[in-house]
Amino acid sequence: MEFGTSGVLSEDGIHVDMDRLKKGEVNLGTSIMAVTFKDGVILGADSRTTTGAYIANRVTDKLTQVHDTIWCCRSGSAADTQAVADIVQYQLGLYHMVNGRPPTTQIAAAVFQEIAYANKDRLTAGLIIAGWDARHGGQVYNIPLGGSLHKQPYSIGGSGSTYIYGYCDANWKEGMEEAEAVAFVKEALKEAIKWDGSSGGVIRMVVLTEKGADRHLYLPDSDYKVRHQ
Amino acid sequence: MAAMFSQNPLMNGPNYSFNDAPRTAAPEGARQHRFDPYTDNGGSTLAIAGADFTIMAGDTRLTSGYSINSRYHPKLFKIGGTTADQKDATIVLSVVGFAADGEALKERLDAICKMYRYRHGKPMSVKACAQRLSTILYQKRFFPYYVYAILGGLDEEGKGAVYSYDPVGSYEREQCRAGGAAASLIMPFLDNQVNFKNQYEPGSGVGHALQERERKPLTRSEGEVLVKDAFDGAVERHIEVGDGLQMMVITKDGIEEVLLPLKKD
Amino acid sequence: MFRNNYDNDSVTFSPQGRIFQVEYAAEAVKQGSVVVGIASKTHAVLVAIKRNAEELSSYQKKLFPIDEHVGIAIAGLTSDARVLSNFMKQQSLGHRLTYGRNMPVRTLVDMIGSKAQINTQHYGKRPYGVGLLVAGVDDHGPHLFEFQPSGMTEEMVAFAIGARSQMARTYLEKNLEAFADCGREELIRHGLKALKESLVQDRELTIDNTSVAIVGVEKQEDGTTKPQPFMVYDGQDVSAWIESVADNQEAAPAAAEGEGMDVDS
Amino acid sequence: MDHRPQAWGRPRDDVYGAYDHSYLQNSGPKQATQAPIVTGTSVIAMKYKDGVVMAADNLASYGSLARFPDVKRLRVFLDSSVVGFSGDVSDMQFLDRHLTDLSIDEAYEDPSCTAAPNGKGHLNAANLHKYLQKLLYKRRNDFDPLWNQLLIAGFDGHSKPYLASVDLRGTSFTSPSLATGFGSALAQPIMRRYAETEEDAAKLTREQAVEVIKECMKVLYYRDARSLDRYSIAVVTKDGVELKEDEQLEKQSWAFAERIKGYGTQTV
Amino acid sequence: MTSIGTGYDLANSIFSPDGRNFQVEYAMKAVENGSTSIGIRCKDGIVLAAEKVITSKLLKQGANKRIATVDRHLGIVYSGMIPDGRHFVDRARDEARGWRDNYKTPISTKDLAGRMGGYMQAYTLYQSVRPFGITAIIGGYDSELDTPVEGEVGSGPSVGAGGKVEGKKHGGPFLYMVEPSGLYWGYYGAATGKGRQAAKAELEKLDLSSDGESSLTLEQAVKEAARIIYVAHDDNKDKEFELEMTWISGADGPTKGRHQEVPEALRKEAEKYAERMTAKDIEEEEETKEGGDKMEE
Repeated sequence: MEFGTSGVLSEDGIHVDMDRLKKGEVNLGTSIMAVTFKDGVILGADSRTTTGAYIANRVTDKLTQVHDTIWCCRSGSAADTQAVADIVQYQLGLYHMVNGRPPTTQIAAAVFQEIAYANKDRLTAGLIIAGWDARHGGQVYNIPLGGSLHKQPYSIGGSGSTYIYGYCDANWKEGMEEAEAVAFVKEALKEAIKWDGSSGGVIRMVVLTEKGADRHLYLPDSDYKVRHQ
Repeated sequence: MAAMFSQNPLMNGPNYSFNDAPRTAAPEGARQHRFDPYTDNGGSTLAIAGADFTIMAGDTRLTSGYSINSRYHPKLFKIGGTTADQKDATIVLSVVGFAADGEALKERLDAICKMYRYRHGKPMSVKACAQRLSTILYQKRFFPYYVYAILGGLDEEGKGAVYSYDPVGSYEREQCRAGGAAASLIMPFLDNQVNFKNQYEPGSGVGHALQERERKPLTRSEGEVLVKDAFDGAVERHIEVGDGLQMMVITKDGIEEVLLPLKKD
Repeated sequence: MFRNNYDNDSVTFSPQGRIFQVEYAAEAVKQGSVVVGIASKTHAVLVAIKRNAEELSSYQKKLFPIDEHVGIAIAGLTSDARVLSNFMKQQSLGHRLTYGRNMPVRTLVDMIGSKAQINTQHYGKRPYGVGLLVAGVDDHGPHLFEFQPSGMTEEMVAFAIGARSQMARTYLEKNLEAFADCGREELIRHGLKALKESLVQDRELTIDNTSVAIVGVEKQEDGTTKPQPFMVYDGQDVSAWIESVADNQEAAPAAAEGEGMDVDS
Repeated sequence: MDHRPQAWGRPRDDVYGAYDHSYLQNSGPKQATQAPIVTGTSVIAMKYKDGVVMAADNLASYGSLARFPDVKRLRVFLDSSVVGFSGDVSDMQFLDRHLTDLSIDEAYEDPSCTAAPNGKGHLNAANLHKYLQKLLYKRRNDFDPLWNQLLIAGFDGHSKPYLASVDLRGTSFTSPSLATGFGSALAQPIMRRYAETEEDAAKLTREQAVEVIKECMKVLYYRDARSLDRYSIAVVTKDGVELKEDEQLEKQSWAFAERIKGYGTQTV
Repeated sequence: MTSIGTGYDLANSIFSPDGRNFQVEYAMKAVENGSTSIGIRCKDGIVLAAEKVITSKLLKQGANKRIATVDRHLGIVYSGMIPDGRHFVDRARDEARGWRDNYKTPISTKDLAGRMGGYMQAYTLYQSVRPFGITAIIGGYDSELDTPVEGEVGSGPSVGAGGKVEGKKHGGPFLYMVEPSGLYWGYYGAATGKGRQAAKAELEKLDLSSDGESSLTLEQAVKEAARIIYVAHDDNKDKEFELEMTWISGADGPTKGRHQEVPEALRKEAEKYAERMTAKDIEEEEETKEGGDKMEE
């Protein structure tokens, strides 16, 4: 089954993300991930946006807030994923107001999925939804192309993820401490950035816990060692 | 939709519903949908009208490509009875081609017959039912039921009646008809054995002196034997036909159904 | 013009919390000729008195089949009944097509109940002016339901609606215990006897004015049950039943059944 | 024949020639049809004398990538039927939710129904199959197919074991044993050896049937490149459904690899 | 009812000079004529009970259910005009289904009560409709467990999600009562219909709101519910009635979080208890009044 001819592997579907783009569309040829850990979840992403081989933006923020402690990582078409995130943000805000309580990660995942599934033939969106809420703690959901919904302990996505399946599977541990989990995300993304031409730039992270959302930033010129935010 | 109308035996030998021709790329500029709503589930049907009976028959194999999906999937349906088990039905519909369309067509025709009975307090005649079936098919002219249908029953005079259809509703009353994958194998045999085509009186001479064999309507038992022979032949030469032979005989006393074995290879 | 200020429409409560329009619609049911229904463990029957407008006119039908497993008896406005009947026919046919089973009778009855309720809560609509007895069988066995113009539907063991139906109900109440174990014939006789109770003096059950309908479940050889389709009987078909409950015949069948019923004395 | 879900519903190469994938890059208005993306491979099932056994592995693939190795593809309906899904996972989830709605509809009828499995008057496997056939056929008519082939197992109105299939075009059929996708080529011949006819199937014991199914899962794992060695297996009986969702393939045969050296004349 | 006949009561959605909507008040009358319904919220579940007055001997026993399932975990019982109640239940089912479609999780009891209150209220706003002639009691058990997104596949870490706030209780049993005006409140014990006064008095004697030893368990609540219906029926003694009861427990209770009919054995037991208790009450009463006249059936 060939989804396209431009991928490295002839029969994979991984490169679907790129091949399904419309002409001239801005592509998040990306490395994104989210992991659960002892106190919540961490989202991480590179910062490269490309149109073809040209880097349209080298400091993109692919981590998007849709509610206080519910965020998502976007891959695929920048336009599509932004539009979807905007709609979900609106819906979750409305949910909070109407029902008098904040939405859970499940509610966010459900709303995301409905949009992704109902418009599957028009969207190029690979999403990872990660959130923390008092009742369910930290949770990670993955919505790949096609709009299915998968609950996972951790999730990786985007073109760069193909290079780190092995790394992540081998090094993943359940119930990590925050520092440990941050290191795991950083190392994984470093590998993805190293091997994937469509990924690069800085590493951004958001840590979601009872304390709220905490942003991290690591820069390539200091080999991602120093936290800048 | 080329395969849909590939009833032409000259074109591709023993007429598989898919052809084994060398693969060629789609012609330049031709647009195709990613989803093909049709498939061919193989199988063959046959109907013969007698003086006071009608025989309907079909094999029970259901295929897709080289796979046999089911060895027992009936292609013959009683239509227009008062109940779900069709105990008092007098009309039989056979469908062959795309099984899901066949099923839908059957249910639609049956529902129409049942509503007719509810509104008018009497069953539909075969003639009316035949016309209605044509309309149903033609209404879907641009997204047809991919089905070769044959409708059988007894007409107002009690004579056997067989109506055959193309997928878009053209229909005709005939003495006999074969449909489906092995139609091209069975039809010439029926021409010869039912309508006595190319049969002459032995010793009646040569050229213009040749006398055609006198045409006599078949008896019921002759018809039944003929049907079995026709299918035994088809099974031998067509991979999509086999497993079981379902036969329904419609007489003034109702519909008798028999199931005979066919080769399963 | 009106009896009071609260009975103009069906969207006004009286100070007592009543809706007069709905109650008036219930009166329309009492204008219709009487129908009786009884359910046993194996059967449900409907019997009805048909009326004719004048000596030479035909009799208005009272019993209608809906699907093979359900039928209705009507009392009140026939044209309202036709609307409900068509609706029920469509629903049960659709259900059969979608699920391949008899529509559960309660589900069907609830649907007309909901439909009728809407008419009692919105301005510009009027309640249906007809009452129904719905007899049917499903996986749970035979059922008898009463439907009222208010949208109220209740399952009954036996019931009668229509003109002078109170007498029939009294008969039914008296014989309530007997119904559960009645066979088909017995049940019909009970129905006809109840019907007779509601007849005006000097009127008799005749083959012209009496309708009988029956639906039931049969035990199959394999232990499962199978519905006996809903059948309506009129004219000569009901003469034997009428004779069996004729006043002078009363003693004979009762004795034959070994059951001393002294109701009509 | 190409049995992978990606090939389902496509114009057949042997009829129309290979598909020209350049059309995939089309932009423009809504194209009602789509392609399966995250997919599950074969589901297999066979009848035995008291019920039906069904199995499917726990993998959801993304092209050749073994993307989600913990996707359970057998679903229980009303404690009395099992539906096995192969093909697109997002459509499977849609159908799963739809089945939930359907089972709630059933609970409306009488509040105690959820307490009694196989309760009389509730949708049995045959009713459910009919319904799903209608649903999938409608979606194919709308050119918006649900890209699945389903197996439905349970009991029919006569309390006999029931097994049937329906696919993305609404084609439906029943047989003593059934398999979707690669299974129709690899597993079906094995199952037919034991349950060629209804009569044969009615002689099989539960243990025999489970054994055959496990054997088939093993063959599929050997030969289907989109399969996994962890699987779910369900046994439907009159008493309800026993579903095990995290089984490991056992008794695999690999040691003979030791005797295979080179590809021709080489012996070391 | 001083303003009866002054004309302000002839149509819905009209205020009288003293600020009353008479049609709504008349709708309440319809409720007050209806047979009694009650709901009990105890610490581990919900019990709904209905008194079904037998209007005809010809009614099939036990066949005509008054308490409806709205979603797996939700039940509704109502007093007043039965067809209106059926319509109300249909709407509640639509609301529950709609919530599921949107959020892929069951609707909470509170949210359903809010929506149904809104629906009832809408029928007091227009002259083209009339208010509902029912008061409905909505009971539900919101799952105390983590609720998955319906249809999701896969799972989180085997050690469970990290960062949950400990010690917080989620979900639980909830009970609401909605009136024809659209007004609704949450209750520990709710009663409506003809016998509501007596029922309320009895409900108030029960320990429902504390978490202590003496607070009612679900099984006790079933028995008390039966007794209360019997007591409430007392004023209407000449008519026979049937008792219908449903219950909802948590996921680890007897109904596993679902709205179900109370099993026959338990209902019979509860009815016996109810008969015993009411007979005793009456005896005591009659003893004091008339000096020991025995009840006769």
